[in-house]
Amino acid sequence: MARLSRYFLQVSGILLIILLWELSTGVFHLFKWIVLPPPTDVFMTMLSMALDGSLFVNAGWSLLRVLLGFLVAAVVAIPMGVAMGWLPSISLVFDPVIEVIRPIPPIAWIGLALLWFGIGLNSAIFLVFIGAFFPILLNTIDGVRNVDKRLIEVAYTFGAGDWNVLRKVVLPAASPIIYTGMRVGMGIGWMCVVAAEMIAVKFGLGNMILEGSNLLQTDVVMVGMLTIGLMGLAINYIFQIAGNYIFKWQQGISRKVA
Amino acid sequence: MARLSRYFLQVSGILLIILLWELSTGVFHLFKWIVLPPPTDVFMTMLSMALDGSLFVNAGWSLLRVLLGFLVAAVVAIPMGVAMGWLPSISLVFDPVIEVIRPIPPIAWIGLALLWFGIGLNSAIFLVFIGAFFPILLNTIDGVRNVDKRLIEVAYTFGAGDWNVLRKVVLPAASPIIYTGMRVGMGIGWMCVVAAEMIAVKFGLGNMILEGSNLLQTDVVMVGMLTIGLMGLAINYIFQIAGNYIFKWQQGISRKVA
Amino acid sequence: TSPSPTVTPTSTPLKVKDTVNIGYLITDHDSPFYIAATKIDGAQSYLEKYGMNINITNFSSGPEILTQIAGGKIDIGIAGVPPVILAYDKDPTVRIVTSVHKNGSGLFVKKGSGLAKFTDLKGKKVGTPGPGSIQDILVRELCKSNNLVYGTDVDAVKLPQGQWIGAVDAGTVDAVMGWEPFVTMAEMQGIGETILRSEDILPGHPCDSIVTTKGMIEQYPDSIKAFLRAHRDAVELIKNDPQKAAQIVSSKEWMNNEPAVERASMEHITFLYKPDEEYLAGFDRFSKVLKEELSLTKKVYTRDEIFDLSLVNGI
Amino acid sequence: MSHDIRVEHVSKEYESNGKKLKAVDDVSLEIKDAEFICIVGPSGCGKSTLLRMIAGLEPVSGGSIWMGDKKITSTSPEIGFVFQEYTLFPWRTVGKNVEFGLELKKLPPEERNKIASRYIDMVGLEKFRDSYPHQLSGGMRQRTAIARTLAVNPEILLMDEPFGALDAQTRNILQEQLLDIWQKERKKVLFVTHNVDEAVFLADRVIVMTARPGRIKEIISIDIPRPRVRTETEVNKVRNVILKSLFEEVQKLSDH
Amino acid sequence: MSHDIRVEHVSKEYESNGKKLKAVDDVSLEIKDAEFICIVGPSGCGKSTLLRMIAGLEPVSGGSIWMGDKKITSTSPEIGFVFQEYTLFPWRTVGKNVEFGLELKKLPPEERNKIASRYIDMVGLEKFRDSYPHQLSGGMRQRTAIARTLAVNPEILLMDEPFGALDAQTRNILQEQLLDIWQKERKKVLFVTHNVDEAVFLADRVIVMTARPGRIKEIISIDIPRPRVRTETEVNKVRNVILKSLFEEVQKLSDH
Ligand SMILES: Nc1ncnc2c1ncn2[C@@H]1O[C@H](COP(=O)(O)OP(=O)(O)OP(=O)(O)O)[C@@H](O)[C@H]1O
Ligand SMILES: Nc1ncnc2c1ncn2[C@@H]1O[C@H](COP(=O)(O)OP(=O)(O)OP(=O)(O)O)[C@@H](O)[C@H]1O
Ligand SMILES: [Mg+2]
Ligand SMILES: [Mg+2]
Repeated sequence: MARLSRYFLQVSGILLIILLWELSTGVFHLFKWIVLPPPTDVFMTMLSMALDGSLFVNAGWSLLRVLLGFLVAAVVAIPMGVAMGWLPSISLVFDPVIEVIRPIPPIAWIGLALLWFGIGLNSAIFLVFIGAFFPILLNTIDGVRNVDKRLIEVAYTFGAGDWNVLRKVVLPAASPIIYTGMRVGMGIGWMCVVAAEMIAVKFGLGNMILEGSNLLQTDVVMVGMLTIGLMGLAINYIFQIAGNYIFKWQQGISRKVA
Repeated sequence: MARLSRYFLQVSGILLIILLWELSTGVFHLFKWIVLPPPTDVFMTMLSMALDGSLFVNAGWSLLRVLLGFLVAAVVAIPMGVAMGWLPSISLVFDPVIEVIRPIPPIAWIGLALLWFGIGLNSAIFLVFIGAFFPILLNTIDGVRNVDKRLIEVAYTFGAGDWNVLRKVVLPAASPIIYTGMRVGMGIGWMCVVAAEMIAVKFGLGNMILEGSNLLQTDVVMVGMLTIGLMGLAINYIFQIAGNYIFKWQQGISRKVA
Repeated sequence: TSPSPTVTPTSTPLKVKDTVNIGYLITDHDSPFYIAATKIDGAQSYLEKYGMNINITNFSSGPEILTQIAGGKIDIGIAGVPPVILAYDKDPTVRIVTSVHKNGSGLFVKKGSGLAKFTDLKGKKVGTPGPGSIQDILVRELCKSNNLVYGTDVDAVKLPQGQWIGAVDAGTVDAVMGWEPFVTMAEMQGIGETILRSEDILPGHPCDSIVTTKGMIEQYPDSIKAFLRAHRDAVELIKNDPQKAAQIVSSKEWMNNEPAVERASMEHITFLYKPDEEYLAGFDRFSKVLKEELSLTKKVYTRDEIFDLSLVNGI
Repeated sequence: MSHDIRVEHVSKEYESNGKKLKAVDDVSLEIKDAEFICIVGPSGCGKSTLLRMIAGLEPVSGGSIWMGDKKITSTSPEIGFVFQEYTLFPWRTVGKNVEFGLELKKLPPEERNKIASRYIDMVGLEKFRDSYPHQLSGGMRQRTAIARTLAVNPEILLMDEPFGALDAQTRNILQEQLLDIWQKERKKVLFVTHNVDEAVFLADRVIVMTARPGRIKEIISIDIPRPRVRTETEVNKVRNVILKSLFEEVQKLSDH
Repeated sequence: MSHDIRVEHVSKEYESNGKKLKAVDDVSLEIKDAEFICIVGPSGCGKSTLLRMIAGLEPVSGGSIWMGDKKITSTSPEIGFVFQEYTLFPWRTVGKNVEFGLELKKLPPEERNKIASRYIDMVGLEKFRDSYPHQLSGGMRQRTAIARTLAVNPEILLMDEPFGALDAQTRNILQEQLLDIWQKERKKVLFVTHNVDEAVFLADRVIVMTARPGRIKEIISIDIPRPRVRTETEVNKVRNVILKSLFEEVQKLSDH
């Protein structure tokens, strides 16, 4: 019984919103279709786009772009972050540069990205890269800097050299924080891919939203938004599950699952 | 001496980049002006835009929009977050709704924002709101849920009622985490205002970038980006300084300044 | 991708680019390109017929296309004349190789709003694609001829094309000066009412052109020629079989709307595969406006500087 | 005024994951005015649970607890609690922490100030009144917590291993200060500790509890006059009695 | 094999915020094979600093430290260190933690496995070999840390309050187990503690240090045969001697 009412509460919020939405559009026509189409229309459009495969093609392209950009970001940011966290002088050189570039929103890079990387995959990847890079970098620096000094000392007492300390202590100890940075970076990358796809790119969910909006198909716009939301949710969930598995030695994280 | 070399390292990164930039553009002309104008041109443009005041007008508009959107987000998100963190049943109802809406990037809302709020201030505010809302909400929930249970018990042993526990224990204890959420939210809001201003808004740094880009004035685009970066930096810095002052009772934060 | 035999036989090797990158906009101003790139009735497209292998990308504004042309990422683009002048100002390698059309814009208000002539818009908001666009210049011209002050009496607001109809409908702007087919669409959806067409404002004003760079012309003249030939054939088809043309343009691949809308919309667009004197005179006028009224360029550019009609004259 | 605390046949059962666990079983106990009672017992035997029930933080499963002729069913400022861990409000200075309970009683600021001063002086923290908890040592924090509890003038002080996290020297000093304060204020004290030396040094009576489920195994009265000297033979004798009793219980645990 | 540890006139000065602080002053000391030495002293007197210098974690400011005829200048697996806090690598299981030092010695996996097994058995954690540190109790963690250090077969074991964070019962059990292991392995042990009972229970010699700057105040030899009974009169006698000596030093601190 308590269980049932729990489930009921959990869906009630979503149901209520859908109901209000349907009432205000499909039933009472408070909004023009172009401003807010009824949920039934949106779901039908979603279904038909799923059936003819176009939804999956677009989602697939977005996913590909985000993964590539994310990969490049991780491959550049993690070694750089380790170096900056471990060696203060490197950090001194790069910190000011990073401090100035970091607050520039990825969206503001779109213009230059197009100029520098051209249209298509490369500039989308660059934008995802810009978005994902800083969270990964900063968390890596943070993780490396805040490794428990005592663990490092322990390794030294066993006669470990710097390289072994880095490899066997600093990296594993920092890994959960680096991973968190990657998760955040992935979220921002997902945001950037949408922005990138709104400009000069074929396929992709962002492009789908843009075209829907250019052609006044508000239902397509909402299907695009919903798909982006659900995929973002799924990606985050996968990261979480994987993180709980990889870092099962960490009490903190594994507790959060329960 | 050590001090001097420290300063030297700190500026060397930035100087190096500017030097490379100038060499590749102004001196060796490796890039077309339209792709990458030399830094001297960018600085001259910045100077002239500062002198004729247009830079400040644009920056002022962006700031106003971001502050208003941020304020609305904080005013809605904090009470909602406290309620959701404190009362599990409210949380059960809203959690699924939030989980679906949250991963939709603020940029994807632009189309609907324009339809719903029209051009101008309101839609920019809405976009900033969407961007700033979730970090504040989630941190508030988190902060309230993770208040040290023992502190709450202490208050009860002094005969405090629920209202006093909330007011005198839960809120102050959660405040640093809420504040962090506000800081993150401000950062994202700043990102969103740029996106909003790129569409259907007069004045503002985002608009400046877009118009620069429409008129093929790459120097103006870069001035816009630079200004956004510097202002973002300044806002974050102000938040940090203020936070260190407000939460000086917190060992963790005040340590980070040093 | 060997050149097709229909191309003039010659002993010197053809100067053709393997894949030509094309940038375009979502508007039926680009109809000739849509038609040239479509396999009509399952046959080869015109572009294929002339041996072109293309890679196409749609943009949301002319300046974006010009930026990419200057940056070398787009080889041939279709864009309005004013952005080309602005681009030439920064990068004098861009060239117009021929015209696409004249006219094709219009001013519409919400149906039943009671706004009937331009002077009714005093104190109102008008949406345009942004400063420096043809539509923006049209609004300026209207202000001048009606003794209104642009910006004060009439507030011009930048608005992306996807928002035009919705914004008029929702009342966020009172009118939109936009390009086709959105003017016609607004009308046919029962939302908008057209009060002025661009041919009534600046009769025969030039609009889109085909743009490339000096380098492209020198390196791959045969690719450009092939594109121009296909362009010419497409313009002919629009003239000879407007019904068929409207059908192609409204297909899912391009405008994705009703053929009837396109049929009506394209009536207001004068396509021409080679610029006439009216078009060129219009260019001179825009060039003057951009320098003297808007101060957006360093000087008034002449047609000889920006146009290179040698190729279109040679097909 | 008969405000004696009476614990009558109290028991406590927890349920976790469907399994029932008896934490406290049929404990009866009386604490008279100005009495200092220590509880020792093996880890997990229910000492904290018993204290929490007396404080009204946890409902009893059986039996009842009385203060005078009032049954205890919820927390109240009459019953002060000092926890093992540092439980100061980190955002409040020492002074504001001590005033916490007084604010809840809605005393006017001047009066709060006056009362707080008295107890801050008593625990010797005058100079640290405006310091935040993170600026204090562990011992100073526990002294503040004690002052905060005393400030509301409770009938009884429940202390759950209050010095458990301190080092030996600080611990000794605080034990002496606590006795000092207790002699001035004549409060009832119920004090849980793991440390037999501490119990012998402090208590009028030491209650030894059995391994779980916690029952009272033995009550040992200590009549040695205070101040007691830790190394004295008589003190050592009592200490050994308690240690032996406790050892039996710990043995039981490892036999399981 | 003369691998005795000799500490010769060692001193240590720290500089923080421009002020110099003498932490250790002219300490000389010799530790012979299979000797168990405890150090007690007031908080902040430099006990940890001394141990860290012997371990090579901290350079000396004056004097020198020798192992046999080799001067100690940096850390090495010859000198094992067990810290007070839990310093297991949380991402390694018990088994992998114990193998840590062996990996650094580049032993092949089978051999690592064999050696680790031996020490894991010795500290009685066979059943927990695949557990992660967060799944262990405090006592089990410290046993793992000891096994990890013993596995590399060091000449000497430096232990800085290894049982300080444990509760009294667990502490007693670990003390007995440590003595067991020590008797099997015949290592030199230098053991810092705050707890005089612990020192008396464990040590061949107890070194009492003065308040800062730490000097050696007194060295007390304990000839009581093991296993010692904590409540025995003779044990208590030694305990009282040390307590008194220590008390004088703590007094000095509070006089400051
Ligand atoms: N909230 C709870 N839910 C379930 N079991 C509990 C709860 N609180 C305590 N217990 C169990 O009740 C028993 C008694 O716990 P309690 O904390 O009172 O022991 P204790 O004597 O204070 O131990 P220690 O000396 O370690 O502090 C323990 O077995 C404990 O696991
Ligand atoms: N890295 C350091 N920099 C400056 N001063 C230090 C440093 N490490 C220790 N000290 C100081 O040296 C003195 C001795 O410290 P040490 O930790 O050796 O004392 P201890 O005897 O181990 O104390 P405890 O019993 O509290 O562990 C203290 O006053 C301490 O503040
Ligand atoms: Mg307890
Ligand atoms: Mg120490």
